[in-house]
Amino acid sequence: MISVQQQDFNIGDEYHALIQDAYSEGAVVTFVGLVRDINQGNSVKGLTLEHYPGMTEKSLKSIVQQAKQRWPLGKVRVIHRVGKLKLSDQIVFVGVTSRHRESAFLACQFIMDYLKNQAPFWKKESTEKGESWVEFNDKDQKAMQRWQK
Amino acid sequence: MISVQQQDFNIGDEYHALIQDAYSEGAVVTFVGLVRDINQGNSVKGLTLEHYPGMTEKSLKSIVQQAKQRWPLGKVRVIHRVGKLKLSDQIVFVGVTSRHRESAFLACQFIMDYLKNQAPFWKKESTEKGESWVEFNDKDQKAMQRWQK
Amino acid sequence: MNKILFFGQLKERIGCANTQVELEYPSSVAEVKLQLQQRGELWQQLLAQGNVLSAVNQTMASDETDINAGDEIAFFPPVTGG
Amino acid sequence: MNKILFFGQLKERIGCANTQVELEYPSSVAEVKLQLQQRGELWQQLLAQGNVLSAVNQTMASDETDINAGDEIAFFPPVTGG
Repeated sequence: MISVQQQDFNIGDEYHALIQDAYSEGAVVTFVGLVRDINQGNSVKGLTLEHYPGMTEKSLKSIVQQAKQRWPLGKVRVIHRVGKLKLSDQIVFVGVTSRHRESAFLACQFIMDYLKNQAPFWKKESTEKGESWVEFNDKDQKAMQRWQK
Repeated sequence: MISVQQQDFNIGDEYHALIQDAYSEGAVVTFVGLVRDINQGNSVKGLTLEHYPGMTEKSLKSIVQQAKQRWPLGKVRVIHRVGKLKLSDQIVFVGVTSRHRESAFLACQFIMDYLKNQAPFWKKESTEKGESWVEFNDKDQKAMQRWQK
Repeated sequence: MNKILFFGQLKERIGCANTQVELEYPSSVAEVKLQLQQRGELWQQLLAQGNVLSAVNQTMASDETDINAGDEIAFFPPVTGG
Repeated sequence: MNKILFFGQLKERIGCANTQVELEYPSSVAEVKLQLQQRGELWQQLLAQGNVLSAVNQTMASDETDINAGDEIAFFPPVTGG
Protein backbone atom coordinates (compact mmCIF):
# COMPACT_ATOMS: atom_id res chain seq x y z
CA MET A 1 0.00 0.00 0.00
CA ILE A 2 1.29 3.43 -0.95
CA SER A 3 0.47 6.81 0.58
CA VAL A 4 1.65 10.29 -0.33
CA GLN A 5 0.37 12.60 2.39
CA GLN A 6 0.92 15.76 4.40
CA GLN A 7 0.12 14.21 7.77
CA ASP A 8 2.59 12.38 9.96
CA PHE A 9 2.60 8.59 10.37
CA ASN A 10 3.01 6.30 13.38
CA ILE A 11 5.60 3.52 13.17
CA GLY A 12 3.86 1.35 15.77
CA ASP A 13 0.61 1.39 13.79
CA GLU A 14 2.34 0.74 10.48
CA TYR A 15 4.35 -2.12 11.94
CA HIS A 16 1.24 -3.75 13.40
CA ALA A 17 -0.59 -3.52 10.08
CA LEU A 18 2.41 -5.16 8.37
CA ILE A 19 2.56 -8.14 10.71
CA GLN A 20 -1.18 -8.72 10.98
CA ASP A 21 -2.00 -12.25 9.78
CA ALA A 22 1.61 -12.68 8.67
CA TYR A 23 2.04 -16.22 9.94
CA SER A 24 4.51 -17.19 7.23
CA GLU A 25 6.61 -14.03 7.18
CA GLY A 26 9.34 -14.24 9.79
CA ALA A 27 11.18 -11.03 8.90
CA VAL A 28 10.11 -7.39 9.03
CA VAL A 29 12.46 -4.61 7.92
CA THR A 30 11.49 -0.96 8.18
CA PHE A 31 13.22 2.22 7.09
CA VAL A 32 12.37 5.72 8.28
CA GLY A 33 13.97 8.87 6.88
CA LEU A 34 14.01 11.96 9.11
CA VAL A 35 14.81 15.64 8.52
CA ARG A 36 18.49 15.97 9.51
CA ASP A 37 20.04 19.07 11.04
CA ILE A 38 22.92 19.15 8.56
CA ASN A 39 22.64 18.38 4.85
CA GLN A 40 25.35 18.98 2.26
CA GLY A 41 27.11 21.22 4.77
CA ASN A 42 24.20 23.50 5.58
CA SER A 43 22.45 23.81 8.90
CA VAL A 44 18.84 22.87 8.22
CA LYS A 45 15.84 24.30 10.07
CA GLY A 46 13.17 22.60 8.03
CA LEU A 47 12.14 21.77 4.52
CA THR A 48 9.31 21.85 2.02
CA LEU A 49 8.61 18.78 -0.05
CA GLU A 50 7.14 19.42 -3.47
CA HIS A 51 5.81 16.55 -5.55
CA TYR A 52 4.14 15.70 -8.84
CA PRO A 53 0.72 14.47 -7.69
CA GLY A 54 -0.33 11.27 -9.38
CA MET A 55 3.12 10.48 -10.72
CA THR A 56 4.48 9.99 -7.18
CA GLU A 57 1.94 7.22 -6.47
CA LYS A 58 2.44 5.70 -9.92
CA SER A 59 6.22 5.62 -9.64
CA LEU A 60 6.17 4.22 -6.07
CA LYS A 61 3.71 1.52 -7.16
CA SER A 62 5.99 0.53 -10.02
CA ILE A 63 9.03 0.41 -7.69
CA VAL A 64 7.15 -1.83 -5.24
CA GLN A 65 6.06 -4.11 -8.09
CA GLN A 66 9.66 -4.46 -9.26
CA ALA A 67 10.72 -5.37 -5.71
CA LYS A 68 7.97 -8.00 -5.51
CA GLN A 69 9.19 -9.54 -8.77
CA ARG A 70 12.71 -9.81 -7.40
CA TRP A 71 12.04 -11.17 -3.91
CA PRO A 72 9.34 -13.28 -2.24
CA LEU A 73 7.69 -10.55 -0.19
CA GLY A 74 4.66 -10.55 2.08
CA LYS A 75 3.39 -7.01 2.62
CA VAL A 76 5.00 -3.77 1.51
CA ARG A 77 4.07 -0.33 2.83
CA VAL A 78 5.42 2.99 1.56
CA ILE A 79 4.51 6.40 2.99
CA HIS A 80 6.04 9.65 1.76
CA ARG A 81 5.14 12.99 3.23
CA VAL A 82 4.83 16.26 1.30
CA GLY A 83 4.53 19.89 2.34
CA LYS A 84 6.29 21.69 5.17
CA LEU A 85 8.41 19.62 7.57
CA LYS A 86 10.60 20.69 10.47
CA LEU A 87 13.81 19.36 11.99
CA SER A 88 13.52 15.69 13.09
CA ASP A 89 10.17 15.21 11.34
CA GLN A 90 9.53 11.90 9.66
CA ILE A 91 9.73 12.08 5.85
CA VAL A 92 9.45 8.56 4.52
CA PHE A 93 8.52 5.06 5.72
CA VAL A 94 9.24 1.80 3.91
CA GLY A 95 8.19 -1.45 5.60
CA VAL A 96 8.63 -4.91 4.10
CA THR A 97 7.80 -8.40 5.37
CA SER A 98 9.26 -11.60 3.98
CA ARG A 99 9.81 -15.22 4.85
CA HIS A 100 13.55 -14.60 5.14
CA ARG A 101 15.51 -11.65 6.45
CA GLU A 102 17.77 -11.32 3.42
CA SER A 103 14.83 -10.68 1.06
CA ALA A 104 13.30 -8.21 3.49
CA PHE A 105 16.55 -6.23 3.84
CA LEU A 106 17.28 -6.22 0.11
CA ALA A 107 13.75 -5.25 -0.90
CA CYS A 108 13.63 -2.38 1.61
CA GLN A 109 16.98 -1.03 0.37
CA PHE A 110 15.96 -1.49 -3.26
CA ILE A 111 12.75 0.48 -2.73
CA MET A 112 14.61 3.33 -1.01
CA ASP A 113 17.34 3.44 -3.68
CA TYR A 114 14.79 3.59 -6.50
CA LEU A 115 12.59 6.07 -4.65
CA LYS A 116 15.59 8.39 -4.28
CA ASN A 117 16.19 8.30 -8.05
CA GLN A 118 12.77 7.95 -9.63
CA ALA A 119 9.96 9.19 -7.40
CA PRO A 120 9.14 12.82 -8.28
CA PHE A 121 9.70 14.62 -4.97
CA TRP A 122 11.85 17.73 -4.56
CA LYS A 123 13.20 19.08 -1.29
CA LYS A 124 13.65 22.76 -0.61
CA GLU A 125 15.61 23.33 2.58
CA SER A 126 15.33 26.30 4.82
CA THR A 127 18.74 27.09 6.29
CA GLU A 128 20.23 30.08 8.07
CA LYS A 129 21.17 31.46 4.64
CA GLY A 130 17.60 31.22 3.36
CA GLU A 131 15.81 28.68 1.21
CA SER A 132 17.53 26.49 -1.33
CA TRP A 133 16.69 23.46 -3.41
CA VAL A 134 18.52 20.30 -2.43
CA GLU A 135 20.94 19.09 -5.10
CA PHE A 136 20.70 15.52 -6.37
CA ASN A 137 23.41 13.37 -4.82
CA ASP A 138 25.48 11.16 -7.17
CA LYS A 139 25.78 8.61 -4.34
CA ASP A 140 22.07 7.94 -4.78
CA GLN A 141 22.52 7.21 -8.45
CA LYS A 142 25.33 4.75 -7.70
CA ALA A 143 23.13 3.13 -5.04
CA MET A 144 20.48 2.46 -7.67
CA GLN A 145 22.87 1.32 -10.35
CA ARG A 146 24.18 -1.55 -8.24
CA TRP A 147 20.77 -3.24 -8.61
CA GLN A 148 21.01 -3.06 -12.39
CA LYS A 149 24.15 -5.18 -12.75
CA MET B 1 21.60 -0.97 24.49
CA ILE B 2 21.15 -4.72 24.70
CA SER B 3 18.38 -6.71 26.39
CA VAL B 4 17.87 -10.45 26.69
CA GLN B 5 14.44 -10.94 28.20
CA GLN B 6 11.35 -13.12 28.45
CA GLN B 7 8.85 -10.30 28.04
CA ASP B 8 7.63 -8.94 24.74
CA PHE B 9 8.74 -5.59 23.33
CA ASN B 10 6.91 -2.73 21.62
CA ILE B 11 8.27 -1.49 18.29
CA GLY B 12 6.70 1.94 18.65
CA ASP B 13 8.42 2.51 22.01
CA GLU B 14 11.75 1.20 20.77
CA TYR B 15 11.59 3.36 17.65
CA HIS B 16 10.82 6.48 19.68
CA ALA B 17 13.74 5.82 22.02
CA LEU B 18 16.02 5.43 18.98
CA ILE B 19 15.06 8.74 17.37
CA GLN B 20 14.95 10.79 20.56
CA ASP B 21 17.41 13.70 20.26
CA ALA B 22 18.68 12.23 16.99
CA TYR B 23 18.93 15.51 15.12
CA SER B 24 21.86 14.39 12.99
CA GLU B 25 20.71 10.85 12.18
CA GLY B 26 18.47 10.88 9.14
CA ALA B 27 18.07 7.12 8.76
CA VAL B 28 16.48 4.52 11.02
CA VAL B 29 16.46 0.85 10.04
CA THR B 30 14.76 -1.78 12.17
CA PHE B 31 14.54 -5.53 11.89
CA VAL B 32 12.04 -7.75 13.71
CA GLY B 33 12.12 -11.54 13.61
CA LEU B 34 8.86 -13.38 14.28
CA VAL B 35 7.96 -17.03 14.94
CA ARG B 36 7.00 -18.42 11.51
CA ASP B 37 4.39 -21.13 10.90
CA ILE B 38 6.71 -23.19 8.71
CA ASN B 39 10.41 -23.73 9.36
CA GLN B 40 12.62 -26.22 7.55
CA GLY B 41 9.48 -27.94 6.24
CA ASN B 42 7.78 -28.44 9.61
CA SER B 43 4.55 -26.86 10.74
CA VAL B 44 5.46 -24.84 13.84
CA LYS B 45 3.09 -24.21 16.77
CA GLY B 46 5.59 -22.45 19.00
CA LEU B 47 9.12 -22.59 20.26
CA THR B 48 11.31 -22.43 23.33
CA LEU B 49 14.41 -20.28 23.25
CA GLU B 50 17.26 -21.47 25.44
CA HIS B 51 20.29 -19.25 25.98
CA TYR B 52 23.59 -19.04 27.80
CA PRO B 53 22.94 -16.24 30.32
CA GLY B 54 25.75 -13.72 30.46
CA MET B 55 27.36 -14.87 27.22
CA THR B 56 24.33 -13.75 25.19
CA GLU B 57 24.72 -10.17 26.43
CA LYS B 58 28.49 -10.29 26.02
CA SER B 59 28.36 -11.59 22.46
CA LEU B 60 25.64 -9.13 21.40
CA LYS B 61 27.66 -6.28 22.89
CA SER B 62 30.72 -7.34 20.95
CA ILE B 63 28.71 -7.60 17.71
CA VAL B 64 27.31 -4.09 18.22
CA GLN B 65 30.81 -2.75 18.91
CA GLN B 66 32.10 -4.29 15.69
CA ALA B 67 29.24 -2.67 13.77
CA LYS B 68 30.03 0.71 15.34
CA GLN B 69 33.65 0.37 14.25
CA ARG B 70 32.60 -0.29 10.66
CA TRP B 71 29.90 2.36 10.18
CA PRO B 72 29.14 5.81 11.63
CA LEU B 73 26.13 4.88 13.74
CA GLY B 74 23.99 6.87 16.14
CA LYS B 75 22.05 4.57 18.46
CA VAL B 76 21.83 0.79 18.32
CA ARG B 77 19.22 -1.28 20.15
CA VAL B 78 19.12 -5.08 20.32
CA ILE B 79 16.43 -7.10 22.12
CA HIS B 80 16.32 -10.90 22.08
CA ARG B 81 13.61 -12.87 23.81
CA VAL B 82 14.09 -16.19 25.59
CA GLY B 83 11.68 -18.78 26.98
CA LYS B 84 8.42 -19.98 25.48
CA LEU B 85 7.08 -18.23 22.38
CA LYS B 86 4.06 -18.96 20.25
CA LEU B 87 3.27 -18.57 16.57
CA SER B 88 3.70 -14.95 15.34
CA ASP B 89 5.40 -13.85 18.57
CA GLN B 90 8.26 -11.37 18.27
CA ILE B 91 11.69 -12.96 18.81
CA VAL B 92 14.30 -10.33 18.08
CA PHE B 93 14.56 -6.59 17.46
CA VAL B 94 17.53 -4.74 15.98
CA GLY B 95 17.25 -0.99 15.49
CA VAL B 96 19.99 1.27 14.13
CA THR B 97 20.19 4.99 13.43
CA SER B 98 22.76 6.62 11.20
CA ARG B 99 23.41 9.78 9.24
CA HIS B 100 22.98 7.87 5.98
CA ARG B 101 20.66 5.07 4.99
CA GLU B 102 23.37 2.83 3.58
CA SER B 103 25.21 2.61 6.92
CA ALA B 104 21.97 1.97 8.78
CA PHE B 105 20.94 -0.86 6.42
CA LEU B 106 24.39 -2.48 6.42
CA ALA B 107 24.84 -2.28 10.19
CA CYS B 108 21.39 -3.75 10.88
CA GLN B 109 22.07 -6.66 8.50
CA PHE B 110 25.57 -7.17 9.90
CA ILE B 111 24.22 -7.38 13.46
CA MET B 112 21.56 -9.92 12.46
CA ASP B 113 24.03 -12.03 10.46
CA TYR B 114 26.50 -12.16 13.35
CA LEU B 115 23.77 -12.73 15.92
CA LYS B 116 22.58 -15.75 13.91
CA ASN B 117 26.09 -17.24 13.98
CA GLN B 118 27.58 -16.15 17.28
CA ALA B 119 24.98 -15.32 19.90
CA PRO B 120 24.33 -18.37 22.11
CA PHE B 121 20.60 -18.94 21.65
CA TRP B 122 19.04 -22.29 20.69
CA LYS B 123 15.53 -22.79 19.37
CA LYS B 124 13.47 -25.86 20.11
CA GLU B 125 10.36 -25.96 17.97
CA SER B 126 7.13 -27.59 18.87
CA THR B 127 5.54 -29.06 15.76
CA GLU B 128 2.77 -31.59 15.13
CA LYS B 129 5.40 -34.33 15.35
CA GLY B 130 6.57 -33.19 18.78
CA GLU B 131 9.50 -31.08 19.91
CA SER B 132 12.75 -30.80 17.99
CA TRP B 133 15.82 -28.64 18.06
CA VAL B 134 16.23 -26.31 15.09
CA GLU B 135 19.21 -27.19 12.91
CA PHE B 136 21.79 -24.53 12.08
CA ASN B 137 21.30 -23.21 8.56
CA ASP B 138 24.38 -22.98 6.30
CA LYS B 139 22.80 -19.95 4.64
CA ASP B 140 23.38 -18.08 7.89
CA GLN B 141 27.06 -18.95 7.86
CA LYS B 142 27.40 -17.70 4.28
CA ALA B 143 25.54 -14.53 5.26
CA MET B 144 28.17 -13.84 7.94
CA GLN B 145 31.14 -14.77 5.79
CA ARG B 146 30.37 -12.11 3.19
CA TRP B 147 31.28 -9.45 5.80
CA GLN B 148 34.70 -11.04 6.29
CA LYS B 149 35.94 -10.62 2.73
CA MET C 1 -2.94 20.22 -27.58
CA ASN C 2 -0.72 18.96 -24.76
CA LYS C 3 -0.46 20.03 -21.15
CA ILE C 4 3.08 20.75 -19.96
CA LEU C 5 4.00 20.78 -16.25
CA PHE C 6 7.15 22.05 -14.53
CA PHE C 7 8.37 21.17 -11.04
CA GLY C 8 10.99 22.08 -8.47
CA GLN C 9 13.78 24.48 -9.21
CA LEU C 10 12.95 24.39 -12.93
CA LYS C 11 9.40 25.62 -12.28
CA GLU C 12 10.73 28.38 -10.04
CA ARG C 13 13.43 29.61 -12.41
CA ILE C 14 11.27 29.39 -15.52
CA GLY C 15 8.50 31.16 -13.58
CA CYS C 16 5.80 28.80 -14.86
CA ALA C 17 4.03 25.80 -13.31
CA ASN C 18 2.10 24.69 -16.39
CA THR C 19 1.51 25.64 -19.98
CA GLN C 20 0.26 24.16 -23.24
CA VAL C 21 1.77 23.41 -26.65
CA GLU C 22 0.33 22.61 -30.07
CA LEU C 23 2.17 19.74 -31.78
CA GLU C 24 2.05 17.73 -34.97
CA TYR C 25 1.66 14.06 -34.03
CA PRO C 26 3.46 11.80 -33.62
CA SER C 27 5.77 14.15 -31.81
CA SER C 28 8.52 13.51 -29.23
CA VAL C 29 9.81 14.90 -25.96
CA ALA C 30 12.75 16.39 -27.90
CA GLU C 31 10.36 18.32 -30.17
CA VAL C 32 8.38 19.61 -27.19
CA LYS C 33 11.61 20.85 -25.66
CA LEU C 34 12.62 22.58 -28.89
CA GLN C 35 9.25 24.28 -29.18
CA LEU C 36 9.39 25.47 -25.56
CA GLN C 37 12.94 26.75 -26.04
CA GLN C 38 11.62 29.19 -28.66
CA ARG C 39 9.83 31.06 -25.86
CA GLY C 40 12.93 33.05 -24.94
CA GLU C 41 16.48 32.93 -23.69
CA LEU C 42 15.59 31.72 -20.18
CA TRP C 43 13.50 28.80 -21.48
CA GLN C 44 16.20 27.95 -24.00
CA GLN C 45 18.91 27.95 -21.38
CA LEU C 46 17.01 26.05 -18.68
CA LEU C 47 15.58 23.34 -20.94
CA ALA C 48 18.97 22.77 -22.59
CA GLN C 49 20.44 21.66 -19.26
CA GLY C 50 21.62 18.06 -19.43
CA ASN C 51 20.03 17.13 -16.13
CA VAL C 52 16.46 18.12 -17.00
CA LEU C 53 14.27 15.02 -16.60
CA SER C 54 10.99 14.43 -18.40
CA ALA C 55 7.87 12.34 -17.85
CA VAL C 56 5.09 11.47 -20.26
CA ASN C 57 1.75 10.54 -18.73
CA GLN C 58 3.43 10.38 -15.30
CA THR C 59 6.08 7.88 -16.35
CA MET C 60 9.78 8.73 -16.69
CA ALA C 61 10.60 9.47 -20.33
CA SER C 62 13.56 10.34 -22.55
CA ASP C 63 14.02 12.74 -25.48
CA GLU C 64 12.98 9.93 -27.86
CA THR C 65 9.67 9.18 -26.13
CA ASP C 66 6.68 9.57 -28.48
CA ILE C 67 4.03 12.19 -27.78
CA ASN C 68 0.45 11.87 -28.96
CA ALA C 69 -2.70 13.95 -28.54
CA GLY C 70 -3.66 14.45 -24.90
CA ASP C 71 -0.40 13.18 -23.45
CA GLU C 72 0.66 15.00 -20.28
CA ILE C 73 4.31 16.04 -20.39
CA ALA C 74 6.39 17.17 -17.42
CA PHE C 75 9.89 18.61 -17.05
CA PHE C 76 11.78 18.70 -13.76
CA PRO C 77 15.23 18.60 -12.14
CA PRO C 78 16.68 15.35 -10.67
CA VAL C 79 14.44 14.18 -7.84
CA THR C 80 15.47 14.61 -4.20
CA GLY C 81 12.82 12.87 -2.09
CA GLY C 82 13.26 10.18 0.53
CA MET D 1 38.80 -26.74 39.21
CA ASN D 2 36.77 -25.53 36.24
CA LYS D 3 33.06 -25.27 35.74
CA ILE D 4 31.77 -26.83 32.51
CA LEU D 5 28.39 -25.93 31.02
CA PHE D 6 26.38 -27.62 28.28
CA PHE D 7 23.55 -26.13 26.23
CA GLY D 8 20.87 -27.03 23.71
CA GLN D 9 20.67 -30.44 22.12
CA LEU D 10 24.11 -31.35 23.50
CA LYS D 11 22.93 -30.77 27.08
CA GLU D 12 19.83 -32.83 26.44
CA ARG D 13 21.58 -35.77 24.82
CA ILE D 14 24.46 -35.82 27.26
CA GLY D 15 21.94 -35.55 30.09
CA CYS D 16 23.97 -32.94 31.96
CA ALA D 17 23.68 -29.15 32.25
CA ASN D 18 26.91 -28.53 34.16
CA THR D 19 29.79 -30.38 35.69
CA GLN D 20 33.35 -29.79 36.90
CA VAL D 21 36.81 -30.92 35.85
CA GLU D 22 40.23 -30.91 37.50
CA LEU D 23 42.97 -29.80 35.12
CA GLU D 24 46.72 -29.22 35.08
CA TYR D 25 47.30 -25.60 33.99
CA PRO D 26 47.85 -24.26 31.46
CA SER D 27 45.32 -26.51 29.83
CA SER D 28 43.29 -26.15 26.62
CA VAL D 29 39.77 -26.68 25.34
CA ALA D 30 41.03 -29.78 23.50
CA GLU D 31 42.32 -31.27 26.78
CA VAL D 32 39.03 -30.55 28.52
CA LYS D 33 37.18 -32.32 25.73
CA LEU D 34 39.50 -35.34 25.99
CA GLN D 35 38.99 -35.56 29.73
CA LEU D 36 35.20 -35.34 29.39
CA GLN D 37 35.23 -37.99 26.67
CA GLN D 38 36.61 -40.47 29.22
CA ARG D 39 33.28 -40.36 31.03
CA GLY D 40 31.72 -42.92 28.70
CA GLU D 41 30.73 -43.76 25.18
CA LEU D 42 27.95 -41.16 24.94
CA TRP D 43 30.25 -38.34 26.07
CA GLN D 44 32.96 -39.56 23.71
CA GLN D 45 30.62 -39.69 20.76
CA LEU D 46 28.84 -36.38 21.36
CA LEU D 47 31.95 -34.30 22.12
CA ALA D 48 33.79 -35.75 19.10
CA GLN D 49 31.20 -34.21 16.75
CA GLY D 50 32.80 -31.68 14.42
CA ASN D 51 30.10 -29.10 14.99
CA VAL D 52 30.43 -28.82 18.79
CA LEU D 53 31.24 -25.19 19.63
CA SER D 54 33.04 -24.03 22.74
CA ALA D 55 33.27 -20.84 24.77
CA VAL D 56 35.79 -19.88 27.44
CA ASN D 57 34.65 -17.23 29.90
CA GLN D 58 31.63 -16.55 27.72
CA THR D 59 33.64 -15.84 24.58
CA MET D 60 33.70 -18.13 21.54
CA ALA D 61 36.78 -20.37 21.70
CA SER D 62 38.56 -23.04 19.66
CA ASP D 63 40.31 -26.31 20.60
CA GLU D 64 43.56 -24.35 20.99
CA THR D 65 42.19 -21.80 23.47
CA ASP D 66 44.11 -21.80 26.78
CA ILE D 67 42.36 -22.72 30.02
CA ASN D 68 43.48 -21.45 33.39
CA ALA D 69 42.20 -21.84 36.94
CA GLY D 70 38.65 -20.61 37.36
CA ASP D 71 37.90 -20.29 33.66
CA GLU D 72 34.29 -21.12 32.77
CA ILE D 73 34.07 -23.50 29.81
CA ALA D 74 30.94 -24.22 27.78
CA PHE D 75 30.12 -26.66 24.98
CA PHE D 76 27.10 -26.33 22.71
CA PRO D 77 25.74 -27.03 19.22
CA PRO D 78 25.71 -24.34 16.50
CA VAL D 79 23.51 -21.46 17.64
CA THR D 80 20.04 -20.93 16.20
CA GLY D 81 18.74 -17.68 17.67
CA GLY D 82 17.42 -14.63 15.87
